Amino acid sequence: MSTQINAAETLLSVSTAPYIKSEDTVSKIMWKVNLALAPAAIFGVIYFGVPALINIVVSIIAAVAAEYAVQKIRKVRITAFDGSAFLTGLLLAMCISPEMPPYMTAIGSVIAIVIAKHSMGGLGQNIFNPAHIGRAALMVSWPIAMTTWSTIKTPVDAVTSATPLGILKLQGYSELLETFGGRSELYKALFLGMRNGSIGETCTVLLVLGGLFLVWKKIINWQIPVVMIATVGILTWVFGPEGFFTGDPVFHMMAGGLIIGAFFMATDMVTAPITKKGQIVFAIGAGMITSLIRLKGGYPEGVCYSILLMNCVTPLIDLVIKPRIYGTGR
Amino acid sequence: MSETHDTHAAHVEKEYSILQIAMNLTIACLVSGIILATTYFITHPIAVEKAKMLEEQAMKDLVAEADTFNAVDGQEGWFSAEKGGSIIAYIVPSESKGYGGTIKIMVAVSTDGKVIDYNILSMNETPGLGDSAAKDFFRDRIKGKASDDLIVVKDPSNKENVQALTGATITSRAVTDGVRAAVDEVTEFTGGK
Amino acid sequence: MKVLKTFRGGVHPQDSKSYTRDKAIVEMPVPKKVVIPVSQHIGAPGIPVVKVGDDVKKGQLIAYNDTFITSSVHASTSGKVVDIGVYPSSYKNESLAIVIESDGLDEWAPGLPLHRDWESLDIKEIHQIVRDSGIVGLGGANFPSHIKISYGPEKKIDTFILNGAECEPYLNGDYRIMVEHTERLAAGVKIAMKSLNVKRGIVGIEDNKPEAVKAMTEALKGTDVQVVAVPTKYPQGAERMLIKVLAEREIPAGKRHSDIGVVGMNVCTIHSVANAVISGIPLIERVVTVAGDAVAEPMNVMVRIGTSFKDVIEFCGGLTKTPDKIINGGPMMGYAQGSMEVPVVKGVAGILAMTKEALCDGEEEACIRCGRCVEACPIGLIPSMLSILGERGRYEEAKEKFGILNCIECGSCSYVCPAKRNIVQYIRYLKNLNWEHSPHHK
Amino acid sequence: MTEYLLLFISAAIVNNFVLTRFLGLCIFFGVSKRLDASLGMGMAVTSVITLSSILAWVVYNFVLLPLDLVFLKTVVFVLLIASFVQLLEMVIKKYAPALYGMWGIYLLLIATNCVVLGVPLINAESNFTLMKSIVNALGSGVGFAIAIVLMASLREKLEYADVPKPLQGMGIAFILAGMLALSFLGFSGMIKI
Amino acid sequence: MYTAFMILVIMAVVGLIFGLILAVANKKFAIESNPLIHLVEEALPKGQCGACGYAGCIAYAEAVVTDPDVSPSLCIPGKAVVAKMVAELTGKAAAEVEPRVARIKCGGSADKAVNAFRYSGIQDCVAANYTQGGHKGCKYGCLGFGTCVKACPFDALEMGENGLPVVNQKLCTGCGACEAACPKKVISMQPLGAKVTVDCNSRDKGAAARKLCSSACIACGLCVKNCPHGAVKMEDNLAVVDPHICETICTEATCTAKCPTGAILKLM
Amino acid sequence: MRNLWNIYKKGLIDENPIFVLALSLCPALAVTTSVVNAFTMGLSVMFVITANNVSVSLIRNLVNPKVRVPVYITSIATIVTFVELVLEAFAPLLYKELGIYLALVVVFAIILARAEVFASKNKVIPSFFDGLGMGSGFTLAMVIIGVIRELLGSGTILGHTVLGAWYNPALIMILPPGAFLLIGYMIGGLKIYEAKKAKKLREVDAQ
Ligand SMILES: Cc1cc2nc3c(=O)[nH]c(=O)nc-3n(C[C@H](O)[C@H](O)[C@H](O)COP(=O)(O)O)c2cc1C
Ligand SMILES: Cc1cc2nc3c(=O)[nH]c(=O)nc-3n(C[C@H](O)[C@H](O)[C@H](O)COP(=O)(O)O)c2cc1C
Ligand SMILES: Cc1cc2nc3c(=O)[nH]c(=O)nc-3n(C[C@H](O)[C@H](O)[C@H](O)COP(=O)(O)O)c2cc1C
Ligand SMILES: Cc1cc2nc3c(=O)[nH]c(=O)nc-3n(C[C@H](O)[C@H](O)[C@H](O)CO)c2cc1C
Ligand code: SF4
Ligand code: SF4
Ligand code: SF4
Ligand code: SF4
Ligand code: FES
Repeated sequence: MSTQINAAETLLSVSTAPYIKSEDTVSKIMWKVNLALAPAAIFGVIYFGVPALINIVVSIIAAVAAEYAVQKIRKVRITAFDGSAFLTGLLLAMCISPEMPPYMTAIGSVIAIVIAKHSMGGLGQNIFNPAHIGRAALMVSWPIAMTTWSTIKTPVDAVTSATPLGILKLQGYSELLETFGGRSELYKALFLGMRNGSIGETCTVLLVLGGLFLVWKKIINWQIPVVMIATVGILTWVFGPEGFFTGDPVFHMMAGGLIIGAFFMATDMVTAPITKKGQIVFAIGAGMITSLIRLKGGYPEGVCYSILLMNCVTPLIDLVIKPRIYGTGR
Repeated sequence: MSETHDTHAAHVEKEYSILQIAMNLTIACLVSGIILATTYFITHPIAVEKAKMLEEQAMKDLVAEADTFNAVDGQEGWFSAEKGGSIIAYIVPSESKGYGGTIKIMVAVSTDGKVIDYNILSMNETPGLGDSAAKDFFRDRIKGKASDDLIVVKDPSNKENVQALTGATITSRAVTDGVRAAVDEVTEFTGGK
Repeated sequence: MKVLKTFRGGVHPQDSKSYTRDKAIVEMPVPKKVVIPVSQHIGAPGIPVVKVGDDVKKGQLIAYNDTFITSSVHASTSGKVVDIGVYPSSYKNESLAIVIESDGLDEWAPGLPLHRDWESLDIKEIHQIVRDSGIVGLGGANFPSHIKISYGPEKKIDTFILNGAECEPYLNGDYRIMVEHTERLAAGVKIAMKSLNVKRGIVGIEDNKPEAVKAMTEALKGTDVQVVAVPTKYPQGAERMLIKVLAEREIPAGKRHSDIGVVGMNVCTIHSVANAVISGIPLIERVVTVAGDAVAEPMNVMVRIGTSFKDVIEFCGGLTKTPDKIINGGPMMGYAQGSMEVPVVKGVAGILAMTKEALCDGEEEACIRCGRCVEACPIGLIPSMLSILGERGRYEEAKEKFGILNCIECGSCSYVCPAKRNIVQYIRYLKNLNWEHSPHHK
Repeated sequence: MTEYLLLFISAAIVNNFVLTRFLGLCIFFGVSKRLDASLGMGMAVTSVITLSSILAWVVYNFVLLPLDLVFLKTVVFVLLIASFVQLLEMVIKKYAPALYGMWGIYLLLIATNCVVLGVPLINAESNFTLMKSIVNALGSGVGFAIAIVLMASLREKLEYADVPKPLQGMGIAFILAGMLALSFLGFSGMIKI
Repeated sequence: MYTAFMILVIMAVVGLIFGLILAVANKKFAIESNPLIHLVEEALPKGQCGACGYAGCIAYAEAVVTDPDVSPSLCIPGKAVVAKMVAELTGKAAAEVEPRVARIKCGGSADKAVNAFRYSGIQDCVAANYTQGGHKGCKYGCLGFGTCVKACPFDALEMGENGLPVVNQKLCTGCGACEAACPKKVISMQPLGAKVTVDCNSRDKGAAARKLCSSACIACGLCVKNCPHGAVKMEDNLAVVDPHICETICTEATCTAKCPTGAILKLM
Repeated sequence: MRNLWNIYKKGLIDENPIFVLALSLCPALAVTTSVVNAFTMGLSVMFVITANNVSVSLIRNLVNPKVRVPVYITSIATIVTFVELVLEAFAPLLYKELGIYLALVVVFAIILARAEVFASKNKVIPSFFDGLGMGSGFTLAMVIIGVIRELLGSGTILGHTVLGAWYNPALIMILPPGAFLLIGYMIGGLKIYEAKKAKKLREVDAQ
């Protein structure tokens, strides 16, 4: 082959350096997160049955379809299949009760994509976590549906239709232990996911494994989940029901949506601070608000709101916490 | 702006003394006072009348059989519902803390210590959720119960006690507690007599 | 070996050095025609001192300027000047150039090469030789070297750094000089230190080139010069990073290395300085690493200034595949060329011919704020924000709130960005933007 | 003490003025475009509410209540506050020009605004003591400041986003407020006053 | 009656106090603001285009009211109507505002002009221009990324199908924002009444220009010869029309007839 | 007549106090949970704004410019208190529902703005129509918001079930977040409409 390459179709391409790029792409990242969530989602389907499956599928389809439609209407590039809308749909489904009527789930997904994501400009520009906006909107719209849970058998053969945190809030800690037949039984149930709750939040072990996969793949920083979970642990231990240092941190760290929230939702880079230091502040704040709502609030669980509330502080955090610029005093 | 300006001259600044300016406003206020005073004297009696009528009506709704209602001496806000001269019930105010803040209720308690009915005066519960506590179907769950039965349960088969509103246990409890407190007060009041 | 504190950020692209790491430098034969731009450096262009039709000899001065910030240009071979006109160039798009048709004899100008005992020269003489030899920074900056090398006393310079990091992937020119011309280079280091009147000298070499470290240590034994292996991490070779690691000083924002008493120079530059001072040879050729997956035979070539890219590639066996890009320099900081007719100038350290597959480029997407660029930026900027401001033409904010002027355009941020954002281009765009006439200024 | 603390938190966060009680929206949307302006506005509102609450409390409890002229409170409060703010502006401008530069410029903007009139009216309606009025006013002001500063930081950030054209400006501001309100619902039911 | 009396007393006292405070305030701290500025601003078209040389319409309004040396006819988009209004408001004499319109001096559409290389990166003319001058073979031609379109405050520009911007003469106010934005200086402001325009910006010599673009001005000089009024000149290998001669003296454009490449265009 | 119609008309859409001017927003969100409340509030404001415009226009030449604003405020406050007194006497339940927002009508920027911008410069009749127009625009906006919120949030209109038992009311619509979101998108919708109209107008203008 000669060096004669000036025919029109072989014109050289000119752009600005660098010319080599790392291999990761946005789409690859999104699908990896989906992959990391898959085990816990599958567990949810097995444990809660067909309604859970229907909700997951409906939520994902609604999210992707909504993204496609909005991008068509806005006449921007179609990126509906890059995995991010899929992820929003999946996460939303994993944070709601398996008994949710699917049409409500679909509305939640559409709210997440259309209102929370595309009203602010689409991928990367939203301020609030779309899945959580969807969940919070469903919560205020149909609170009864959102707090109607599956009926499951507890380890002591009692039938319950309440989540552990729900039992704690309305009936107290001793009732909770009684329902599960002791502390270690309770921990085991929480760890393995044999308990009531949202579709994807129950199985602590699978969620943590998925999270570690993301840490290993350098998709998320370990700081956010660790700091957030630790903050909740410490605060719930210190401010226990019978005075200082009487709480049950192990329970609180595994209960509710904390694990999935800390590993998969507080880490949503779009809505979290961009610097590591900022992320730590974010995680501490989210942990504090979660504990506050669990211990003092009107709801049994506060992960969703704590993340949303910290989302609104993110721009301020980013404004204040910046890396030191080389060669400047600060 | 596309407004029509007819008095540009008014904008030309002139010098005024302090007193002149102050008097200008004072006169405006005086005129306002006159208008308001007149209105007040016309509407106030009507308003008082209306308020009283409403109150009567509300009490009438609570205790339908009664023909007269009288304030009870020494118990602020209490009324006795009388039929043919004899007291058949007491209407007492009560309050408790609900989901969104204080809930104020008026409770009609029969002289034998049972709830006849109640009426929510003010509350800040979630519309469509907590605020169903004012609806007939929930009032029916409380009517006729004595103090000991006024306990909220979440078990649909239990008819003895008060079945909670779906999704609004806190409100249900608050209202029930408020009613029970009223019943207890009445029992104490009548028992003490 | 002492453990060095590294700088913040940086990236680890695949170094792709193995293509030519072990290939000795090959002298390329003189081409038929050389096109020598009179502007190959920062500063005033040289003014031609020859006319069309003149006969010139190898090493003869052909363009010169009186001002201080400029550099001389020499004929890189003997022959006839056939044209003086504007030609496309690999530096500054286009430039006035002197075209010499080679006579094939490659005759030296009278008296060249010579041999000088550099130790007997005084500082002023060294400065003059460097200036007359047309030496400019070959590490990428193209800044006239006589200015840097004469900072010495008046700028209170106390440390000289030889920049042997060569952190750009693919490139091996500096490495080959260090292992093949060790003695000359070591002499160059001493010359530079004498010229700068400093006692402390440090040679910084990335620790993926152990042979170079060994050779340089050997050659500089018994001097005040320390040879240090620095961690391999891009952009270790950037002056600011290297000085931070080696001298543990930071260059304050808006200042240059000389303001904190350090002068750093590139291996090839110092090699040329040594050649000029000892042998009187001006800068007429340089090492160019030719590599990339479209090149038949990657190698390190000693190329005469003015040789066209096409000739160089042909010397390396031509192209085996249709390249998507021909890059002047390395893949991180180089410049893709629109044509292969451009000449090699002093600053060309590499010619890479790469196919689409090797480039791993994707369509640009919206920033997902993943923070990888923030982690990667050695300066501590927030590149994602700079790119977003770039999209909207907001220069003022980029300058006031996000310190855009501190950016060294190393490309680490664009490299790591999963959204494939053209961050560096946005930064350049903003820096170039004349605010008043910005289309976004409404 | 706890009572005051709870009142404060309730006013500032749980029942945030702007996000759950809809007061002061005009300035909330009008002045939240820039962060520094919103900070100044937050401070100005807080101090004006607090001071005018004290004044209004005095007038209400020592003039209007004894004379049984409660219905005049709207007229009297609004004039009182307007004149007071005017005076405050004058004084600050004259004696603390630095302070004036920071937030004095916002004073006149809020002289006749519903948040500043609303708090004294609520205090009067709830029959708060002087101390409670002050705490309630401070809490409301701080809550307003939090909301407007957050809002401004979000709006500044969205200046760099591809918000669809029709939603740019006011539209997206309302949508942001909606999501802020949604987030603040997390605090609902936390403190029951 | 007592109540009625008290109402009046309270109202009177409140009014008096407020009145006094205000009166004192006004005496001591009167701030003079010139209402004229507001009126002038209202009269301006509010394109915020900066054609007047000020940072937006308000700035110009302020300047024209406060500074007697500032001409009332600087607002180009406003044309003579606005200039007259501003002049009336400020009591200054309005100079003639010549109606101008933007013209694109490049005919090198995608099918006519040759590319030197492919460009990828920021889709913006300024950005492309400093990446080796952009992808076009002709270094003077329009790059077609529509930076001018974005710059137009009046929505008067659109990107045509052939990769060249098109001016909507109905909407163009002649403000010149596009001219300033274009890195290739392909756009120029010309009088509305000109009869012809040169549709090329290339200063390359004839042969070179022809190689790069089939609609380039090749500096053959036929148009110069064919203009009876001497309105066309050859400058730096490019035909240049004197717009004033063309607008005022010329009755029938003859210069365009012989152009071999169609680089000089007759306007309606 | 045409002129008066134009004065009246502009308040409806082009200068709609809520959607376009973004003034007096608090009641637009606070009392629009039901159509009745929204409508009553709208009417009250319409009355106040019209009455005040007339009153201001009447006294505009008597008022000292230095105390223009306070006098207008007094006038507004008087009218509002009048409305309060009347409502309290004749519709006590509604009065309670509107709560504090009725008193807050005093400080609605739109009322003072109309007094300043229009009534203080115009004769009584145009001022009357201006107030009526602005008030109608306000009422219109309130009722539209009220209809949507009540319909979606409770499934009813004016208290009558419209959407039937199958509809599961979305509480968000009668809670603060829904109100904000709804108005946000309504403003967006209006902008699309305005932009289309404006472009057409300018093209016609140029010809
Ligand atoms: C990531 C995540 C976040 C959640 N956040 C909340 C929350 O903020 N508030 C809430 O009530 N439930 C939240 N949930 C659901 C709870 O974990 C749990 O299912 C629910 O609170 C059970 O409590 P219940 O008894 O309401 O009545 C969340 C679930 C997940 C997976
Ligand atoms: C928007 C919203 C409003 C609520 N309002 C009330 C309420 O007014 N009263 C109440 O008791 N619970 C309310 N709740 C529900 C409480 O959080 C809590 O879950 C509930 O009282 C538990 O009752 P359950 O056991 O019947 O589900 C509300 C929840 C949401 C999401
Ligand atoms: C990102 C970046 C990477 C660089 N890498 C190297 C390098 O690897 N080797 C080098 O000699 N110069 C490198 N330089 C250039 C140096 O900063 C510096 O300009 C040069 O060493 C000065 O020597 P010179 O004047 O002899 O060229 C780099 C510059 C930048 C901004
Ligand atoms: C680690 C990680 C976490 C994510 N978490 C969420 C999430 O909690 N909710 C969501 O809607 N999208 C999430 N996404 C997807 C994506 O960031 C989201 O759709 C954007 O917020 C939309 O702009 C996540 C993505 C990654 C990579
Ligand atoms: S190019 Fe600039 S912003 Fe990007 S990493 Fe390098 S120094 Fe930082
Ligand atoms: S690396 Fe790219 S996607 Fe990530 S924050 Fe930086 S610019 Fe955004
Ligand atoms: S086309 Fe150019 S001159 Fe005409 S209005 Fe637009 S920017 Fe101004
Ligand atoms: S005229 Fe200029 S700005 Fe417009 S598209 Fe062409 S090159 Fe770009
Ligand atoms: S109506 Fe404007 S602030 Fe409330």
